[in-house]
Amino acid sequence: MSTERVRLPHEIRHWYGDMEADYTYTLGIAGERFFAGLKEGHILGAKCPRCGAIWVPPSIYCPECFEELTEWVELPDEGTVYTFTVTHLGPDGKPLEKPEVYAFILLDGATGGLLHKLGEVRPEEVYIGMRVKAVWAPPEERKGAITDIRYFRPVE
Amino acid sequence: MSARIKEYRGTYVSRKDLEEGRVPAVRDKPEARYAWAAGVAMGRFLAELKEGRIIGRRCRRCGRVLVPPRMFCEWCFRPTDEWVYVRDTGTVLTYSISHLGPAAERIEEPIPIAVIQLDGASPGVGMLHKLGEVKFEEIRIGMRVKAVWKPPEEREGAITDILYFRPLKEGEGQEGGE
Amino acid sequence: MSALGVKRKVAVVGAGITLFRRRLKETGRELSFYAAKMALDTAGITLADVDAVVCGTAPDAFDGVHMKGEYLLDGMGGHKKPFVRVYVGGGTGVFTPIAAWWHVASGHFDIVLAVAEEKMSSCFPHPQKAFTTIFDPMLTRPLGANLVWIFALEMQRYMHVHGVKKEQIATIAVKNKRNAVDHPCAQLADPKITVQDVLNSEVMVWPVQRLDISPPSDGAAAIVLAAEHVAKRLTNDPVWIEGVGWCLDSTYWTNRDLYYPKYVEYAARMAYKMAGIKNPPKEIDVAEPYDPFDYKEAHHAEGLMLVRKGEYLKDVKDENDIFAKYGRDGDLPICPSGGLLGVGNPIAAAGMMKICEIFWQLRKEAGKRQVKNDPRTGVAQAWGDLMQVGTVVVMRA
Amino acid sequence: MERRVAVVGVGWSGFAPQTADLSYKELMFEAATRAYEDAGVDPRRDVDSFVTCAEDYWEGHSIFDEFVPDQLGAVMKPTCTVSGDGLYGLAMAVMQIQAGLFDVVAVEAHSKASDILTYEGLLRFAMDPIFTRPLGWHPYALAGLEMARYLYDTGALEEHCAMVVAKNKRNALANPLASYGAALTADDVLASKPLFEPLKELDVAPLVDGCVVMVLAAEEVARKLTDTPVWVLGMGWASETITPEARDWCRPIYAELAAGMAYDMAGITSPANEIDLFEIDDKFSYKELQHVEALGVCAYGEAARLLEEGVFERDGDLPVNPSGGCLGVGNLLEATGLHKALEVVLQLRGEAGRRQVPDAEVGLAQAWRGLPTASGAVVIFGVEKEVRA
Repeated sequence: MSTERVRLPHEIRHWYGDMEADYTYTLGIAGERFFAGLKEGHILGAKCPRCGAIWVPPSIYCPECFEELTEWVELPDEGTVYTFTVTHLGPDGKPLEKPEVYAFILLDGATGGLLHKLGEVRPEEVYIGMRVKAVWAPPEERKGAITDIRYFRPVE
Repeated sequence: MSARIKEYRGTYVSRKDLEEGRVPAVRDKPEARYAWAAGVAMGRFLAELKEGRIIGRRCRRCGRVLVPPRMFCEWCFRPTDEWVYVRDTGTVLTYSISHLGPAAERIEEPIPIAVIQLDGASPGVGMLHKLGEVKFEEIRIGMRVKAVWKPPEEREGAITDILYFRPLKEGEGQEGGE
Repeated sequence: MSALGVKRKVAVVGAGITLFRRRLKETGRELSFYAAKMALDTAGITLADVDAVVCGTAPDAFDGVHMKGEYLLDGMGGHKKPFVRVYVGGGTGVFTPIAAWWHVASGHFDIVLAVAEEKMSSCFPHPQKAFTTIFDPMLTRPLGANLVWIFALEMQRYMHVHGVKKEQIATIAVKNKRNAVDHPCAQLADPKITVQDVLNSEVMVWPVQRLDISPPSDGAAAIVLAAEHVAKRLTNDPVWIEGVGWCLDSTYWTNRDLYYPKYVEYAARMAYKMAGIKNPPKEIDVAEPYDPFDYKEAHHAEGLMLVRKGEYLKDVKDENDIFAKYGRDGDLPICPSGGLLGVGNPIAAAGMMKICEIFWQLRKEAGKRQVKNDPRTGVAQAWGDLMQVGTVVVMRA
Repeated sequence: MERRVAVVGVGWSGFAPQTADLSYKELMFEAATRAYEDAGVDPRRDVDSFVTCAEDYWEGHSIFDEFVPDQLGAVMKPTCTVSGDGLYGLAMAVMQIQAGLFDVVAVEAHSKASDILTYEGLLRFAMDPIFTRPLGWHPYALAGLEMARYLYDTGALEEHCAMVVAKNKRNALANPLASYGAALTADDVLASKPLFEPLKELDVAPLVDGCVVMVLAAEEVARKLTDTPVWVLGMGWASETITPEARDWCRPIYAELAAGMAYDMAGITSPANEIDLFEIDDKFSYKELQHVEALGVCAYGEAARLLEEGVFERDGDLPVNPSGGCLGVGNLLEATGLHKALEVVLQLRGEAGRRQVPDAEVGLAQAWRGLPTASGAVVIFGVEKEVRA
């Protein structure tokens, strides 16, 4: 559309740059409580006074009703594999050494659940509906992070 | 209902609270890298800088010479028509003196900067660059300046191939702007 | 503008806001919830009554989340709703209600929630690192530019063309930081600040000094808009959005004369035409022009045609003069909220704060901040991008 | 009665995995020039407002709005950015016209994905920094999870997803704008590398560059500008939370809600009977099946069977993605929806060449914003019968 275009390969020019900066994210009201709970070996959910949903991971509001959530509920660290995937690529798109199983685990009694790895199980043995339980890092190694749960393992 | 609202919410956190871990936080940095295609206009502009020249584009309809060049005229909405070299001398349209670096950190040596209308570009068509070889109190709007280039072998086809603009010396560049 | 003209009236019926602070513990989603919930509560409705949500938030590089609107959406009440984010840089805060307005005025929705948020503290150690990414990567970033550069260049040009003095400009910072003492959310209120304090503050990028600038902040603000028939049911004193305008100038800011924000004038002309305003200084009772820097209040009041070009600070020599002209009991109250200079500058939320302020002023609910001229018509304005965009909303009681 | 709005001009540029010779501005200028020429308008004189659709991190520029007006003819005009898919921009433009503000509005969206060196890094940065990013997962793992649950829930098989890929890549062979057309069988797709099982390499739409510009006009202006206005009959958009744990893993509620809104506006009660062709988001193969059902083309869980029967083929009863879709044309990021709208407009105008769907009078475009979002939009277009000679 312009009167001139670039035709020769050596006339093509790229300019390299980035949008990389350092960030520090406060965990927020719900996050602080949730991760402090993990450090103590508890999975905490937030209960909606209107619809009764128990949200995990928790939030200070019910996304459905927009009620403020102030009631915290401790949930069992057991649940059901709602869905899973056998993952071959790492976060950067490069192949993993060994495939890993990621799952969404519906926690017993909760409206939501946790995304986490499965362990102590071969990928071909995993199925939707499988019962699993959290394997925690030893208390002294916990940091108040999602990795305080190392993975979920089958319970049958 | 400002006057009727009892409580405005938010929990203040000091920088120290954060740095000393009293308020827990997650640290992260994105992987966000790019190789922007410079395209026709900027590709040529950068290539010309490497040669020690500044190039613009002229729109024949409105007659303007645009620096930096673009392949379209934003006033007329049509392709621009021809390449035009402009001179590396010009006039300061506005200036300031930065005591801050790119991350807003304080810097020892303040940097004078200016928007400079290059001779040969249309009136009001300026470009941003640094000033050098000048006392801050001598900088004026309307001051005549000239580019100081990197040595040819150090140029890489970038705006920084011009180190800065310095005041024109007496008798230099008297041909002035168009 | 269309010859058809606008057929459907739209009112603001509720507003909410959080504290503005340099750093807040709440996540952006949580701050959005506080503001949105307060707006709904004051409108006397719940989220179930809301037909659509409009989000306003400025660079993703501040909060540090790509597709930031999607991230914020459930805190803004957007889960399972029509939800959209509009974005015109610093102009976003006043543009968000404009987009919400066309949701209602078009006839598609009756109640729309508009929420604006910014959490600038995530970018640590300082948001300026993220600010540099607003510049052209080939032309400007390599020079080591920080954001203040371009405003310093603009301020210098404004002072040069009109012969305005820094002492005069500093009175604006004084007025707004003193006004902010009465704002319950304010971050940088100072009842005792003087012109001399501003002039003695640290030089950032000459002629800009520390107290000429509004601070980076965390915060959120929200309003509820309703179609006429709904508004009248919800409240006895709706505040009508009677004019909206916006305008974007060229990317190539070094190719323009920076002394006057013509794009603000164009945006104002669009909004005034819609509101039937012919003589802005006579017909407007209270104004909240965008003041991220003190000189910008002057610049924008001129762009809004509240005064003649270059005359905002004419005859203003000291603190008393500026309060006499633009104080809450002055000739034309400007930034009675305390503005960005006093209340804080969580970019999009700061623009929305101005909308909230006009809403409260026109409802006579501004408490200690209430202007004394029995206001009926107010204007809020924001500005952004590379000194490039103006957004204007005219409201009437 | 709302003011009627029509598409009166379309333009495009790029549509290649690499457009290294053009800057994004030059790419936009090219598409805009074509669109204004097609509409017969001068943007400086005739276009009242401009809407562009972009996200900062896709572009590598904060406040990308800064960099859009010049190449669109939008300088000193009402111009704004929508941080969303092009269909959202189109909906905003329609509302601006219906509100009575403007008569003619231009909408732009593009992908300059070839400028991006770290696509995965950007996607990861779109996830919640507190709850989701610390998992350290590739964002597409979420698609693997969703696909697995969808297949479990509906009984559809990986083979069906592979058939979607084969269909769309074959359709793409007849589309000059498609970069990823191929004559492949479903077995070829099944044999491709597993990524996030059951998701495989060929189930994923690869990135592509491209720009689309559309000119919209109010009825009275549209009638003056063109004999072939393509009317916007309905539009809708909706979102679900970014928190994957709180979403429905089986059904794309965002698409169901958006479609419901669009059908209400268009007065459509039986989409399968009233709509002649569908351009549906297929950034992942299973998404096409999921979206077909969400749009009410068939009941939940029925799409796989209809696919087997050939109903969604270009010459089937309900052609889905005759353009080749994202799987055949490429993932255009925020331009996905406008490309789908472009295809529908060309089909309804009878200008789709070898891939023309005969006698198409009503078409639907749908887009999803891609991972990790659950947001999307639907726009329905139609032409008047007598216009199609």
